Amino acid sequence: MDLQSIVKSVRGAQPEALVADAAQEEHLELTPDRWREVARHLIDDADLQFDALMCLSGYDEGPEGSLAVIYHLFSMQHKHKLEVRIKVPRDGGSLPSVADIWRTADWHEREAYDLFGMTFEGHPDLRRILLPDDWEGHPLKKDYLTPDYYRGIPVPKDKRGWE
Amino acid sequence: MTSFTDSLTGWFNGLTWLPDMSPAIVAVFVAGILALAVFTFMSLNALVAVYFERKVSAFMQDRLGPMEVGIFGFRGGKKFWGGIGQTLADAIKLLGKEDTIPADADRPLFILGPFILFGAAFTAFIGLPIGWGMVISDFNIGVFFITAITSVGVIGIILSGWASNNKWSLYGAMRSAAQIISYELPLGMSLLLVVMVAGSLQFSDIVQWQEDNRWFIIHSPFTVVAFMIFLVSGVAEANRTPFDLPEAESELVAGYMTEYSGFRWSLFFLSEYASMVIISLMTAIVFLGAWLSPVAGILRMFGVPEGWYYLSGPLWGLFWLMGKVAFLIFTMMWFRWTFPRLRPDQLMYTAWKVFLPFALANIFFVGLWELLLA
Amino acid sequence: MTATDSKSSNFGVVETEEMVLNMGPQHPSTHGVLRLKIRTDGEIVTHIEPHLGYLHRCFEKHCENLSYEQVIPFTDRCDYLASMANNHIYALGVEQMMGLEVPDRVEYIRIIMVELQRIASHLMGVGTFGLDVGGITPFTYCFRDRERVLDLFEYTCGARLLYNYIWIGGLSHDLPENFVQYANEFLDYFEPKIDEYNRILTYNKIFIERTGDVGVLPADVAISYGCTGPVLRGSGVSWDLRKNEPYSIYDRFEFDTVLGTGEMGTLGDCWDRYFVRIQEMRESIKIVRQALAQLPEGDVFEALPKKVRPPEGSIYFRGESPRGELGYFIVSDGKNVPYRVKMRSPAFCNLSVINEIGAGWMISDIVTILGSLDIVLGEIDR
Amino acid sequence: MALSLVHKFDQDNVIVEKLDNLLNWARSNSPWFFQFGLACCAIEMMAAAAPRHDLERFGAMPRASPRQSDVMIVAGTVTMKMATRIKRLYEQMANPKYVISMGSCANSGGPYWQYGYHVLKGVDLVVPVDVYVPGCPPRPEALIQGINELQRQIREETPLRKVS
Repeated sequence: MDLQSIVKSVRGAQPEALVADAAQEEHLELTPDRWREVARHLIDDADLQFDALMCLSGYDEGPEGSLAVIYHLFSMQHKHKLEVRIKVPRDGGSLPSVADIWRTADWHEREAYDLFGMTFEGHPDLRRILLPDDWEGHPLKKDYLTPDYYRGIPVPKDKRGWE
Repeated sequence: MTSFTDSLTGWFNGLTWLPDMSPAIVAVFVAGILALAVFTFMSLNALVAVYFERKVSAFMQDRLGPMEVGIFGFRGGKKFWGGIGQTLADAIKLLGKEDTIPADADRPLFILGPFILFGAAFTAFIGLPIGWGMVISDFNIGVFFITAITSVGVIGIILSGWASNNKWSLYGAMRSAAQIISYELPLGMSLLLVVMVAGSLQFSDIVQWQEDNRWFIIHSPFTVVAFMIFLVSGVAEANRTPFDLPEAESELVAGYMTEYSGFRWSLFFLSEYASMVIISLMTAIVFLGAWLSPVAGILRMFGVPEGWYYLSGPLWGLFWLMGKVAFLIFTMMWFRWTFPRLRPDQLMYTAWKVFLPFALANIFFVGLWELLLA
Repeated sequence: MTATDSKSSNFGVVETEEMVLNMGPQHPSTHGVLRLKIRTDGEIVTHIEPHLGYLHRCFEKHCENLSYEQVIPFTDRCDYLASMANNHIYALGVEQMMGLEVPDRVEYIRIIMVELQRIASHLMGVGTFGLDVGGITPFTYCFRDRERVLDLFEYTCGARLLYNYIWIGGLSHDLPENFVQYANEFLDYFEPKIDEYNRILTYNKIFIERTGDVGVLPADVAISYGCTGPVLRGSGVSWDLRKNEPYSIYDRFEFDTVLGTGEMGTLGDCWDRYFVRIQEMRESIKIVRQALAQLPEGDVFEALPKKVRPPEGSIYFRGESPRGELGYFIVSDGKNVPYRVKMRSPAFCNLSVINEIGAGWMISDIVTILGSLDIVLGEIDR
Repeated sequence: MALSLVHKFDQDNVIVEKLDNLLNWARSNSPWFFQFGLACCAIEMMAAAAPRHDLERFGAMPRASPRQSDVMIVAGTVTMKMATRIKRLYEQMANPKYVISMGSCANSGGPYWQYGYHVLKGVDLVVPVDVYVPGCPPRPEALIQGINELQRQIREETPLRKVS
């Protein structure tokens, strides 16, 4: 199935979920609040059947822009792909979790939260996954500043004050 | 049968230049000398066996093993003897290492544990003969004594596992308790069959029976099975792979000895290799004709008269016995470097549902065999 | 445990408690610095909670600060057992963004290297799996033969483990002389060795007891968790990106997708996953033989671009690394530095299934299951 | 005036010298290393213990428990999350203990020194290091040389005498 018919199908099921008419672009852009319903439709619809979530990436548009989450979906039956983008506000942005729909999303959402700081509502266990629990900040944000010390251990390469 | 104790006591009493001593003092002297001898034997055994094991494993794994460490400047070259001083260096290093006792450990038990294990292995050597008259004490319940005393070691393992206050150690200890107690049964049952046929619990009588008749391993088809059950259970008793669950390195880090270092840990090591020797000695004595020469056995089968048996005699006996023991120890090492490890439940299954029924059936059938054929 | 318990509890009823066990980050069989928080009831494991991040080396941060070519050494270090595959897929992704065509010889050399790397990686997986179930000798045998593969790599590019060999638009070196001959010699040497592994490990009775029927992963669970590679194929799903979605020149070679059969137990058990790796080594040998035979002449440096500046846009490119689907999501803003690179690592998804298939088994089995997933921590934590 | 026997022991003495030599010989020839890998270098460490390079030739044997090992080979990148654990593992080892820092990452942060916000810039910030082995990753031969260098250092120790 090509992108246009997928867009048509999603529009039919969830008319207000699409941000813009994405038929000309390479991906589907959705609003955060209808995402779970769209996800259900994507996996349950017999013509779509996106049963594999290949990749879930966090994305930062820059210090002025917003954060985004990008889903790469794939259907093992129909062998078609889809890229879904959902933008969330930079501070305190949140979007619904799809960890129960695609189990792959469980750890990937934790990772996106860890590195970018957007929260996933309804995630069973949203904690930092890679960094320690007491780490400050979300390092893949474009305006992240590396801390000088972590638990008394110097972090940057700056050797002043080491001796 | 005479024993080391008797001969030594006689020798002491025969020394005319010594003042008269009460028998108690003589006994203490004799016991001291023998204990020292056993300890020396155990240490030497560990030194040699560990080196042997490292070389055997290296040979099986396409490696060289220890090559660079020699004694007195002798390195052994590129031959099998390369790195001959390796285990000595290890032993001295272990003696010089710090003995750590974790802060949360149960101190008295933590210290006691390895000594109990060591003591059990140590005491077992009292009853094991290595030739005619070459035994510290020839009990009339020798077989029973050995089986009893070797399972005392498990108390040491449990104590040290528990006292370490470490979860891995605890798992190791619990596994070992279950394992050693379970394998005690098939081990004992296989021995029982020999005891039944020979009609005695005394090692010298069992060997005498084998000399008069034939080795137990070729006595009947059932004794072959019993031999196998005994050997495998023995490997399990000695905590060797594929039954090395108590210390299972890839699962439990180092099992019950995780928290031990230095000298205390080397006691564990000594005991492990001593128990290998004990099991091999038992197997050789009970099933493989102890110090009897295989050559003599074969010659007798063809009716060659006694005068022709050149390879028998006390020293040859020692040679044959040690040869058999060395072969059995090599077999255990062969197991270790070939097989993966069993799972605890599979281990229990093997003991209770395979070995025990077979061992029990064996006793019955050997009884029948004796009744019908003998 | 305490004195008050004995008052309230009935005599004759044994009270048990669950115990929390920390496996790792330093443990002989967590394949690195993984930490598993295991809740156990006796020997039975009731819940496993992996804690990651002990090897988080900020790969994605580095990508945002380094130019496209400079990222390649860092992809090496992500999956350090399959560096060639990581180089290859990243390079292919960037080439596709730039619309770059590479000469045939480069394609063939890349395939040869990647498949040799697959052999090396699976050897490591098989060997350490043997170590996990308690057999030390298979491990040394695998390492003995792995050294031979590394010799070939070293002969080609001078590195043993991290190669930085496959570059965007080409290679760092052409093949040295006599490489084809040496590679063929290696394959002739190696093919019978697989039977040796089978004798010492695969068909060992204890090994089958330990791995057959253990940690069964059903196909639908595997897909839902995003498991790929030998883990998914061990569950009987015919899914191999080299076959199903051919990239590079994989469509020119004859090879089979190896599937788990449930020969020694249930479909999708540890034995199946293990055996898929053994069989895949044979398939890789087939591919390398064909590629060596068809290897064309040519200049491998002719397509190397002067500047790597992909046009604005994004791409998600995926390929089959020895551990499964390795994907790179690359976003370019037209500069010579990627705006964002996300690595979808196969082991990350494969590991996430551990609680699903590990709960209810014994501690010994957790080690086995973890070994059968064949994880690399560098790739999980990035 | 002749020195008393007690005085003799205060100075460099033949007996102490010989015992020192014996201990040093034993310690240097049995560097049991801690079976503990972090990253890429751990693979080369395993390769060093595997058939072709065979560390066991020098008496080095892997041990899984820190209590029984003498040498900790820090093989790979040390992250912030791991640094505290490494310190604890080092403290769990029994004296005498040595540390070999293997590879650029453990030496100084390696390729991650500039942008690695989560990478410790050298393991010597948390534990004292005896031998540094350079390389990314070092070849097994380099690790063997590192162990030989450590053996040389151990042979120059004077464990039985007071440090003046």
